[in-house]
Amino acid sequence: MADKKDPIQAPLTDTQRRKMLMGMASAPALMMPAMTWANAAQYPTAKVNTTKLAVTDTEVVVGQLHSATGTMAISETGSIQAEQLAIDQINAMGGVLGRKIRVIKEDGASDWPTFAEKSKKLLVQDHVACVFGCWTSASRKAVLPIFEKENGMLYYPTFYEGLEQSKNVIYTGQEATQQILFGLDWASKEKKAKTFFLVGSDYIWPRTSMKIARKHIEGHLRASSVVGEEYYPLGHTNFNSLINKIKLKKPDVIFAAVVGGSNVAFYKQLKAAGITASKQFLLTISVTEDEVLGIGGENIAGFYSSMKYFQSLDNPNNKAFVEAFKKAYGPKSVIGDVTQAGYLGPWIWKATVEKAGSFDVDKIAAASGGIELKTAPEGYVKVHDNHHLWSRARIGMAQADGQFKVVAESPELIQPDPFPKGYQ
Amino acid sequence: MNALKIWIGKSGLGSVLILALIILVVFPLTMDLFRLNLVGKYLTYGFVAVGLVMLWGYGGVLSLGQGVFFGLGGYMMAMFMKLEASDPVTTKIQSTPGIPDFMDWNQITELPFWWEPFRHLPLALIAVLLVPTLLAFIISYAMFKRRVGGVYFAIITQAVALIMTVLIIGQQGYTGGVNGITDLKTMLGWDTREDTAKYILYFVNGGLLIGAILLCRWIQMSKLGTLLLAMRDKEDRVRFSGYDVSMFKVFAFCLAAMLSAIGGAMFTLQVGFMSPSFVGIVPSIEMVIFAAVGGRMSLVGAVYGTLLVNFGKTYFSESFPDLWLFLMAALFIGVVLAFPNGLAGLYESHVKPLFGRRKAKPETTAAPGDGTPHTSTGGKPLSRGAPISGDVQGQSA
Amino acid sequence: MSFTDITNIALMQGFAGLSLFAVLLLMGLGLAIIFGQMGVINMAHGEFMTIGAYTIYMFSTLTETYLPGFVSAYFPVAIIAAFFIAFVFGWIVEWALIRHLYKRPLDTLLATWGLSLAMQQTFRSVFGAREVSPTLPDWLLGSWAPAEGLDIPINGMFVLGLTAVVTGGVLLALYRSRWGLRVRATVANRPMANATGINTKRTDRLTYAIGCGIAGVAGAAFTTIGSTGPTSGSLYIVDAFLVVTFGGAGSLLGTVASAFGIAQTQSIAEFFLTGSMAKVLTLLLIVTILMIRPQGLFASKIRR
Amino acid sequence: MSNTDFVLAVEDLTVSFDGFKAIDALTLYVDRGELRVIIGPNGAGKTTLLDLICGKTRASAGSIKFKNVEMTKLQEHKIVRAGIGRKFQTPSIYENLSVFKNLEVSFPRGRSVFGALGFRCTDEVRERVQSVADEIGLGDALDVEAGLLSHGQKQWLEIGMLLMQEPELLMLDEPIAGMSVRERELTAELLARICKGRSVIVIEHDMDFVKRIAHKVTVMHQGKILAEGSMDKVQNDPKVIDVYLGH
Repeated sequence: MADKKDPIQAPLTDTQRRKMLMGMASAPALMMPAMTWANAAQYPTAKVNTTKLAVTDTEVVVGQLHSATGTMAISETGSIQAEQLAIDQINAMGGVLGRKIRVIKEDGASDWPTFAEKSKKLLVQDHVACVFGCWTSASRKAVLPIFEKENGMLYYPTFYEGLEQSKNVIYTGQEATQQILFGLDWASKEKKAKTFFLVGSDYIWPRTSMKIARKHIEGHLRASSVVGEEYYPLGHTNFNSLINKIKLKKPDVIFAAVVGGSNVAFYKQLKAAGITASKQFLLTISVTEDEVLGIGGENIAGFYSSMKYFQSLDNPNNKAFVEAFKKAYGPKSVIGDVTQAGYLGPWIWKATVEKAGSFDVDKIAAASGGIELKTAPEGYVKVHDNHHLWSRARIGMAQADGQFKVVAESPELIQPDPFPKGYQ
Repeated sequence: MNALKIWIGKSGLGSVLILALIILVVFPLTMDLFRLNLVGKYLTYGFVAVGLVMLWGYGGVLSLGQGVFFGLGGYMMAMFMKLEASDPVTTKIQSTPGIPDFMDWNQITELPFWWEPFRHLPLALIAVLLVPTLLAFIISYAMFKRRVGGVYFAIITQAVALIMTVLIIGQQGYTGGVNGITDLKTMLGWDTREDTAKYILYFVNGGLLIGAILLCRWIQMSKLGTLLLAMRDKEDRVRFSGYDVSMFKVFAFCLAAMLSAIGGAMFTLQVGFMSPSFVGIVPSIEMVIFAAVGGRMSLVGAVYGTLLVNFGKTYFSESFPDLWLFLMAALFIGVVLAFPNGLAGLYESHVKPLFGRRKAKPETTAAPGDGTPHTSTGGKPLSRGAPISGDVQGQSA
Repeated sequence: MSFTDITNIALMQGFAGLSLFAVLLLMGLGLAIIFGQMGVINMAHGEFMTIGAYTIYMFSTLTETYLPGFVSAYFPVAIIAAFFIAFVFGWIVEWALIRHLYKRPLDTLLATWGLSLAMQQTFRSVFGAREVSPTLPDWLLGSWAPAEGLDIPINGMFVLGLTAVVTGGVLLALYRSRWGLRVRATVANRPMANATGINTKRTDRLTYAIGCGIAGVAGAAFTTIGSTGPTSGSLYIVDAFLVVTFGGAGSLLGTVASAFGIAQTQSIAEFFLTGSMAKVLTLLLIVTILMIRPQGLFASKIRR
Repeated sequence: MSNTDFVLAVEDLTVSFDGFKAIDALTLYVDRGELRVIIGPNGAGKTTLLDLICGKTRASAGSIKFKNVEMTKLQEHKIVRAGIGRKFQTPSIYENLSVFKNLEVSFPRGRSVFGALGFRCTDEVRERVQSVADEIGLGDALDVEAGLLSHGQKQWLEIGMLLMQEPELLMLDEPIAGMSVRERELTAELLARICKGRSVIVIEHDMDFVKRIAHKVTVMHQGKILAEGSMDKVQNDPKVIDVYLGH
């Protein structure tokens, strides 16, 4: 299984592959300076694995479950690459508790029942120690009962709607309040925005996000109001009517959570309708560097995005990460917020396993709270007892070259609050 | 005893018996629970495929919206189980305890009235059977009375599937939206996620499927079956023999819908969630492919086809992750181009002659074609027109 | 909210309806030719559109790399190229696949569905799983603002113009060219057309290829308003089928009328309702009308 | 028009296809027990007339009364059940079914969906099938697959299928097309037998055959009736000679 060609790496030539390994070789020193070289003998398999996981004296098997095909492959490719990079780097450093990580990749094919089937296969048949995977809320919802029933561990990389907390999931992306509130405050304070027009694709994440946004705008921002709230079916490609509605309302801010193929159509048509950054302030919570690839930098330049990570972040961790990523996947590859969150997953898992001294899911779940990662590309992160991450919020302004310029950053780490009081 | 033997031979029950043995004995003995559960899931699609044999193979009407009925059946079951899973104690964290979590997320504070009947299992089960059938009746009555058929019907059913998906996704406060209805646990307190429950559900599912095949077999052997076949080839003749052709098609469509709904309900029970991704166009077309691969004229073949395609999908996607779509594509195109009668057709034209023909005594009531070689030999368009292939074949072995 | 504002919005909304009309018509046109004239259900229509979109992407990349001075000029060339690439591909597909299935129209649906799966995976293997964004010439971006507060999208006007040209071309070809004559003769009576010396096989192949070519043009044009990715085509296929069915197969005029009707309904409904409800309303309306008039809007009455 | 004694009364019947009037204000009466032959050049509207009577095509105007009941608004199967049987121009039988099945399916019972489900082939049905099969000369061929019959036998089988329904009005569109001389004779005898107790409308081109069977002949031309009467009378009608027989 491990020697199976992974679809993402397939196009790599041998030279590229070698370069990639070189990139990894430089990682250990950077990533884990205080790392003690674990060796398997210190941690006998019988001790670190009491629940019949696929862990041997030399190897630990983990699963990776994303959509390599179907409509979601567009988004999930970055996560697949980042998780693989992290795992390769960890292996290059000697693995986890002296054991190399072997990955079993499964394709969720953008289909939630397939996600459920494959997750069950990974847990029940392959007995993987943990799974890195899922992207959409729907896929996570489909696999969650299975992870809880079979007692597996899922590292979920996407910023999401919250309202969920599970012993069996570590959420390495932001829950909704972490992503939304700072951006709205910033818009209100710095941009003097009073009227907000909320636009989203029609599913749980945008709807919950907009609900939180509306409560915050109406309840916490001074003299502000929501002048429009619109949802469009996933895959919708015609936004001219919506744009006219926006023009009718003349909001100070368009607050957008449009996703997938709709995203591209939305920004191209905004630009064509004369709504550009020079005339209109737009803040989105659904556009990362990955999406800009499809939208085209020229179509979104000047608009703002609220994320916790941008590729352009200026810190040593990130520089090393970007360098390694580009070495592995080509100089033109880009890294978005979710890609970085995906990269965190294996590292957090490794740190947790080492802290717990065991691969057992129960012990990992218990040990996760308080795990710190000083080497994260986004900066310092810490796992909260509720299995979400403390993280900063940042506002980036889109540039024509497809990158974001960070214009604001929350001064403190924001505490994750998946069930925010007063926002439900 | 001899009479029984003849009857079994005549009605093609031998092949049903073999299938029943495979499903109810061979699979459970040879597979671990995980694989068996997968088979159970695939067999729920088998209901759809069997329905399509009746509708498409026999009735000559192709529907690209069977997912609608599969989904509806599944949703009805899921609604019942979701309500049971949403008792006020387990949902006390919500702002309105006692309603399904997704309603709470969508600021709904009261259970919609049309959810109320789903608190009761008998009502839910009746709804599983009747609601999809009723919808099928309305759609098909309007269409067939106006003689919409063939390609048009197929495309209109596609539109229905699309509308249903958009409705379910758009009304997420009431339906769970894109996520579907998830995290289903119990039925009347019985934990459907337990291993024993999985075994029981598998056998119930398998038994129901065999029952469905027998029912369809019985219909095929009745005058109604003869008429369906007759209609497919000489619709006008049937009409001018005094039959209301449209009602026969409506019946076939409703039958297929009801079978699909049973499959959907069994899916929900075995898999533990229902999602709009079953309602749309893609799964509906895939289900047609199951029937096509198995042989559109063969009830048993349809089940084998379903199993084959799904095993293929699972195996290919695990073993050749970057090639599996090509392999599936090749399977579809290959079946259509080279084996229009699917597995059953292959069996009829290639395997069966090897055994020689044991010609039974001709009986006037028997299905036609008594022992004459079939026309189902590969890509000839003619073979599709010929209604006789697969297990319709009465007397030859 | 002044009177001018309302007039402007009304004008822009009117144009939104028109531009959706153009989009629907352009995506339906190729399908209408294939489905209406040949009875073949081409489920891979969306993927032929994607071919067009990727053609634009390739041209834009090549132009940027080798002829940076011509970035503003490559687009029309690329659209013509999109037609021919999709045309050639359609020609091959007809030869390899479709021609074996003329007597089994429902089977073409299954076969082309398989084809669309394979094509999507091919795009993914060749161009990557992520979406791409071709660099569009500046003259195609932005809006034309004849008055303050009135913005008419240039890409919308471009698609509208292109649709007019393509539709006109198809109508002209169908009713004024030898190919059109052959196609119409073949549709009317295949054996007879054969007997009069028309090579119906060749006509079919040409028709299918032209239909695919137009899909390529549509896909190319839609890079100005939508996304370019392996699965982009699947966003359009259902709408395209609805347009053609609703219009009545075999009638190009019907396709035009139905695209117009659907576009106006949807565009107006979207303005006054929420996006999802507008979609449901439009679809329900289509299905209801189809139930009353199953042969579509335009279909001639014949002795059955 | 008031009620009549005619079994079939067609009055002012008109149908147009995209402006072309295939049947133009046609009026026609058929008596009980009568064997009427309709002749006329190609495109005269003969088949369309039958289509209209049996409901296959809908009239634009006019009325068709069968036993004084209006038929123009009825659905096809209702018209059949009222007692009108129709044979098509090319033999329309179920090629893959046996002769027995072909006849059995035409037996007028179990015509509803659930009736068909519950239909049992009783001795009564068997007897009836046997007697009709004897009548059409296929009594020994019950187990033969219908597709294997000769062209003439197929024509007879279709007539037999109609007889199973015991219609009061039988409409036959070119029943002897493709038959040998011997078969024609047998068919003529068959027609003579079956028009006992029922009315028959036949469309035919073969004048010798028409002469032999017809009680009365109707000549159609361009959707209208040109002449009507006995064969002799019609044959000598100068209008008829002009458009049809003379050429």
